[in-house]
Amino acid sequence: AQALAPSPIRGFEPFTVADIRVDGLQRISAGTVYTYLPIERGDRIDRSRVAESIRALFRTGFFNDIEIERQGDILVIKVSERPAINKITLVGNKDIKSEELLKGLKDIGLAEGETFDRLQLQRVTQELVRQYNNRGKYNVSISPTVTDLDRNRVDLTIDVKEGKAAKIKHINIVGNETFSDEEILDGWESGTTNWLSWYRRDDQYSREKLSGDLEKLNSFYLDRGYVDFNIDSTQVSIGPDRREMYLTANVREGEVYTISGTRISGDTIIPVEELQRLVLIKEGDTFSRRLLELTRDSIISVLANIGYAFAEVEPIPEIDRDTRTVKVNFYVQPGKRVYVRRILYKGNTRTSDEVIRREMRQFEGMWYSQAAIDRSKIRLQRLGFFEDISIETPQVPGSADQVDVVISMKERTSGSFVFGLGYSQLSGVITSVSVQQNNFFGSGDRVGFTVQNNRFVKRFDFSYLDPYFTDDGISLGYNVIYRELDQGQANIANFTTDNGALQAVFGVPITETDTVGVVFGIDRNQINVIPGATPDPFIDYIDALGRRTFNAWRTEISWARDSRNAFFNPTRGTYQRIGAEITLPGSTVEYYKLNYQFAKYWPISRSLVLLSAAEIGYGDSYGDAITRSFPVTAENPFDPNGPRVPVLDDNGDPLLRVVTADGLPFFENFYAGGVRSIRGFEDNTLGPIFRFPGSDFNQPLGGSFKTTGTLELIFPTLLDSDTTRVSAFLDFGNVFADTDAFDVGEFRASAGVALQWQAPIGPIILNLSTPVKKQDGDEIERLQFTFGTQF
Amino acid sequence: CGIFKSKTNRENIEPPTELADIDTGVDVDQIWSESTGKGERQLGLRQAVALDGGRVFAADVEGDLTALDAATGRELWQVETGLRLSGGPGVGEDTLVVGGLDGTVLAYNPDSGSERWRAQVSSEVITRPAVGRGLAVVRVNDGRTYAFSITDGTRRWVYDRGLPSLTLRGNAAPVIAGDLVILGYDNGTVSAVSLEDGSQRWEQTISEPKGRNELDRMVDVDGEIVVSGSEVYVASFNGQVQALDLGSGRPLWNREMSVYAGLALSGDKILVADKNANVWALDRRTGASLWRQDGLAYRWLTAPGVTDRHVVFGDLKGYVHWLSLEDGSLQARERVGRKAVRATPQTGADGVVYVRGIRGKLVAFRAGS
Amino acid sequence: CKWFQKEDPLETLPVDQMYAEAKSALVGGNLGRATRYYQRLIARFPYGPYTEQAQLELAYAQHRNNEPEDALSTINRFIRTYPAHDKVAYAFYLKALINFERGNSALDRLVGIDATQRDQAFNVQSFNDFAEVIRRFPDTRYAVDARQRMVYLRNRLARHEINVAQYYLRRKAWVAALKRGQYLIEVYPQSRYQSDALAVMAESYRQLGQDTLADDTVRVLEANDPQHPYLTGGWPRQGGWWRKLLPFGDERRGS
Amino acid sequence: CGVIYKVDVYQGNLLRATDIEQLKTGLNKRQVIALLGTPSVADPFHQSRWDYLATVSQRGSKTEVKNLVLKFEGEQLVSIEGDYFPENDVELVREMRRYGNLPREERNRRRAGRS
Repeated sequence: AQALAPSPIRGFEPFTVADIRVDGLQRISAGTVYTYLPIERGDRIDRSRVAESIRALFRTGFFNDIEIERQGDILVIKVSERPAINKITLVGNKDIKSEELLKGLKDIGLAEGETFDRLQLQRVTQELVRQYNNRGKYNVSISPTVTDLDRNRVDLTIDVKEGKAAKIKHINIVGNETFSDEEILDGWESGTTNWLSWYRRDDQYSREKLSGDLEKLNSFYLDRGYVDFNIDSTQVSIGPDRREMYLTANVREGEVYTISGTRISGDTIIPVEELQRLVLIKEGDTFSRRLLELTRDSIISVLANIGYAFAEVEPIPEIDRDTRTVKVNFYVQPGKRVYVRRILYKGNTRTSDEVIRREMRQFEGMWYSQAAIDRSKIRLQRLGFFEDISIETPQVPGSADQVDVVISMKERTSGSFVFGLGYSQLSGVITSVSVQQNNFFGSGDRVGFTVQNNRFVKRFDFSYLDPYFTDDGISLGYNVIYRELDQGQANIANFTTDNGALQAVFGVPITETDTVGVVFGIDRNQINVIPGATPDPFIDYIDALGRRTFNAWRTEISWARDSRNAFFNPTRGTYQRIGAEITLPGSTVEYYKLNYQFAKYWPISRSLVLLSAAEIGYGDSYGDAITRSFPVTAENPFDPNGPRVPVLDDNGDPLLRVVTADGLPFFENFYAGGVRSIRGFEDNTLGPIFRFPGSDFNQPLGGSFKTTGTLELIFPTLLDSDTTRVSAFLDFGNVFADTDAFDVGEFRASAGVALQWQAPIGPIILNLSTPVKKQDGDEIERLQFTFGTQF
Repeated sequence: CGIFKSKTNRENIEPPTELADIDTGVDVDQIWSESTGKGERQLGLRQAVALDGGRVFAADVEGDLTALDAATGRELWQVETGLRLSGGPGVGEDTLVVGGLDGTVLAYNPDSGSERWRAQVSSEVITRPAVGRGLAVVRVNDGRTYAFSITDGTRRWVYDRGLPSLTLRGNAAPVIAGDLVILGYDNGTVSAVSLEDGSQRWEQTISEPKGRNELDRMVDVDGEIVVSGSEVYVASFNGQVQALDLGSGRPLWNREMSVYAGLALSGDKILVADKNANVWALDRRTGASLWRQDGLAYRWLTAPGVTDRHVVFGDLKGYVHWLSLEDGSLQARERVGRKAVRATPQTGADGVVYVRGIRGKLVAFRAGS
Repeated sequence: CKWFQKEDPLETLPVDQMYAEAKSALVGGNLGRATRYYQRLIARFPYGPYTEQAQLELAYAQHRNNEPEDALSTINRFIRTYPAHDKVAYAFYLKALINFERGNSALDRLVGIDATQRDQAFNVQSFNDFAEVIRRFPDTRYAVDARQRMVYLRNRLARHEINVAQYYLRRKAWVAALKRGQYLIEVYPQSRYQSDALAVMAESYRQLGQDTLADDTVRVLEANDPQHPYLTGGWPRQGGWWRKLLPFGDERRGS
Repeated sequence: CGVIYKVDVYQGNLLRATDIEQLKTGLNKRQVIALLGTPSVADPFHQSRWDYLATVSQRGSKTEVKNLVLKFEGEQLVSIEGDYFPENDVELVREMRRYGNLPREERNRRRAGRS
């Protein structure tokens, strides 16, 4: 039949659809249109159903234009598809990186291959302008250009001209009589251009920064007793060229108020006296909102520690304007006692559930305890397996007194893996394989093995420790060690040691933070001294004993208390360890070594932590000294290559060389200096020196008494990553032959800066220092670094 | 090929037009030049000097208040107030009034420099107070306007208007006309207030905020307002230049233009520089443009100072420009310093023009015929 | 500066050759190259039969190339753009498979890691995706495989519950262990660890001295699983202490 | 040996004497929950029995168990038996002080869960 001219749908009466035809399709298949079209064959449709269909098809976002017509009983849908985006290029954006921008565009639906919608482009442009304005760049101009291509495609280029951020030229506090502008503006994030602005960018205006600062202004006064303090108004204005910002805050200080008394009311669960002790403000003190809040927090904590997770404490001030005093009533609303239903972990794709659960102090089915949860968070942080840990306690739907505890964590490589090439000050180029894993395949076990040989070390180590051999945390492990070490290359005196050791390691927790450690091991140590190269005292020691191999079976008892709050960058807590190592009777040489380590982290502010640390080591023998004597012989002048002739002293007796072996054996001596001890001095070179007459080659002897210490200012927020630590340090101390030789005057000291980075391959340490107190002859080393595991 | 692109303009704003040299101009001689304290520096105050009875009065943010002889520039007296003076000074009825950044208002005897009284307002004062009929009217940055008796500084009335969250830096100086005070506000309105009791007589919106973000919606009336006869001439940012009837506030004519520094009247011409520093002369009765000078485009000009034959502007690099009143042609150019001139050039007796840079250097010029 | 950019085949090949190039790279295992070719094909030829097939195969290539996030976003775009495509059933199935792999990677099984000890989020997601496959395409071969995988996933999730329950048993946190057992019975009915859950509950009640509850639970266990080792006192089976001294010692064997 | 540190294990409900006094037969289930909170043990095979059970094991000591058993007929509480640990919140506060609390800002979104 002759095709009927399609009549526009607007002015016609409803009809039954015999068939549906779609014209103008390119990319989208007819099937797709049918899926989204709310009309099927055989439907009776009228104008409203048609309008509804057009809306439905528009919502798919595929089409620019949709027309619906009627041809006899056939419904004709005419569409023109939106073009697809072929390529998106960004030009000129510096402050916001391209990936971030492209991701933002992708979220809005503008990505290569997607359909292109001009309306979206407008929305994107405004969004980008808003983002740049928020960064204080008010002169930004964003110009998108769309170039049409064949096959209904478009290329999209977004040209960004960022301009410069508006600089704050003037911050004025009006109405502050008691405190000067400088005092008030001290802690602010916004500031006028100053010499540090290139780094802190504090002169770049942003609305969030300002609102944060105004809050600081409020607490500045409320923390100093100005109860009636009020910010009447603030004005923010900008120069006509949009490059200077001017901030004015008009305040009314009001009077200083003092506390006339405090009261605790409401249902306090525990007797009021118990809570009274927590109140930090007492009668006569100047009012301080900070102390009020600290009091409120500590009362809430006490209640939240015993199940009252939703406890609220409202400090209600009763202000007496005439006497300018405030009576504070802490109104306690404990809410219900809450129980923990389930504890769930998110993000542990490698670490096993039990390794985390065993650190928890909060149990399922137990009343909610904020202290237990906080303690669990610290214990998880001390494992060193996770970068950041966040804990949420969502309420269980349908139950007023049950919550779940959801801990999400971001795993990090915990340990180190050095393969092949390694370099360290100490041992030169290392060809080695060394794996040290603190979370071996997520099992929480510590496994380490090292196979290595180079110029002066032949070494094979295997160590294994299961920190939770029992569920209560008794740890059990063992080490197998074989080493051939040429001490001379390690800046120590010229002698070589070959030793093999087998050790069993136990650890028993005795309190929440204290652990007793026991190591039990047997080892064999062969010392090779080279006459003429090895210092005389060592040769005398060996001669006195008359043997070179030392067998020993030894044990070390140690007690450690560790309350630090993180594994890599602790900002709070102390660490103390005292260990006594003793070779048991029957060993070739019977001696003991005591070692005390101490480190305390003082949190000074959010961006500054002071570390004070010290280490004291002392060793001595406990068996009786062994002395031997040897006749001194000399060359027979008459028969040079014949037998040597004894030398006589002046009253005719044969001259004897008497040597005794006493005190700590030299191969167990302490040493000082180097990257892990007193920085700025070459490894192991401090302490008593031996020098052959006539040679200027110093051979450090080490000593049996070691005292070193350090003061270090750490800047945790300078590089905002959990795995790096920047600090300025002052190291001091020295090693002495024995306790009587101890003399503070002999201490060496050096100051400098250090960078520690926990890289995937292992700890990298770099420090730059200058000696503060040295004596000539010390081996100075301004730049020190190691990467890979320290040997 | 990105590397070959010329160094894009990092500021992303139009660079100031290069100054062509002037061939047929008029010569200007510098009568005297003095340094009056540290000036307004970069606080966006547009702090001009005040002229009264052959004397020039200048205040600065270091706290110095100085009076000089207008003819010779010799210092008559100087007071070190120790307060950051930012608004004015304004002189009238034998009283000098100046406002500070700390919300203090001070009144002095202009002859001797002795302090008469002192008062406190609620925010910083960054524009010239006006004096009339025994009252000193002080506009304050938080939108309030105070009136004090010039004899003893007692407060007579306060007029208050709300402000948008982001405004253009600067406030319009109050203008006293008869028994009315004309005030320009940051929300694009001009109000007339009774000088006697501060009650509002009328209020007229000059321009409506339009645009999507805070910046495009700024419509401040911050520039100089001119009242002459029964007409009030006003200009607003992102808005228009408008003439209003003094008595009723009824608009007479308006011209679409974005202005930040305000306008001036000379004879039958209204002189104004728009945001892009194109200078216009408009017929005061109809607003029709008489001539236009865009040789100083994008040089961030001050409000115009007028003499009988010239219009005088300061610009962002410290230059001072004389334009012919007749046709706007560039007549002369001098330089006050390396830093910007932001204060409006003031015209004294016999055509002497007093221009002050933001570093405090004050120079008196007289242009030849 | 167009002159020094050599003719890049990615930009000039016609669509059929692009598809052939990509397909051979996919089959040949060169997944990076396949992904690049598929992506440029889709961008350069936004419609036509090749494009739909390319988008499906791109998702598969990205999945095999161990880029689960990209694979998921590609497959989601395919489903949104071609909801009525004849291969959309496979698309839903592939979507579920991607998350399934993330939850149980072959490497874990090779090294003997008990994946049920780790984060179960991907397993839950995969379980829901397979359920979607069954709901939408009940009578396809994908639904058959989906059902089996869901059984496997339910057992994995149940095994996770039992692991935790047994841990709390060892720590004498009887209420916690008991509650984990109850949760398993309610949320994962007919899983292989149902009787273990009953054993946990019975043991907890016993330890809590609630003999009536313990006896009733044992009676239910006897009805469901008479040979369960708990009934004969051999449960939970404790591995030898020495096994904990070996690096992979304490990973429990068995899927 | 006793020196090994063992973590305290608390389980189940802590009940308060003031609430127990108001407990009487005849209350419906909703009233009991409002008074004592959710029972720690609600056995799926004993729908009509709620156990307000509590256990305490301090430093590895033998676990002490106390259980308040409530029986219902339909919605009505019919029997109350057993006992419960007397309130010792002060002692619990001292126990928990051993773990210590994190300063508020370090604790991150602790209260995010409150509906």
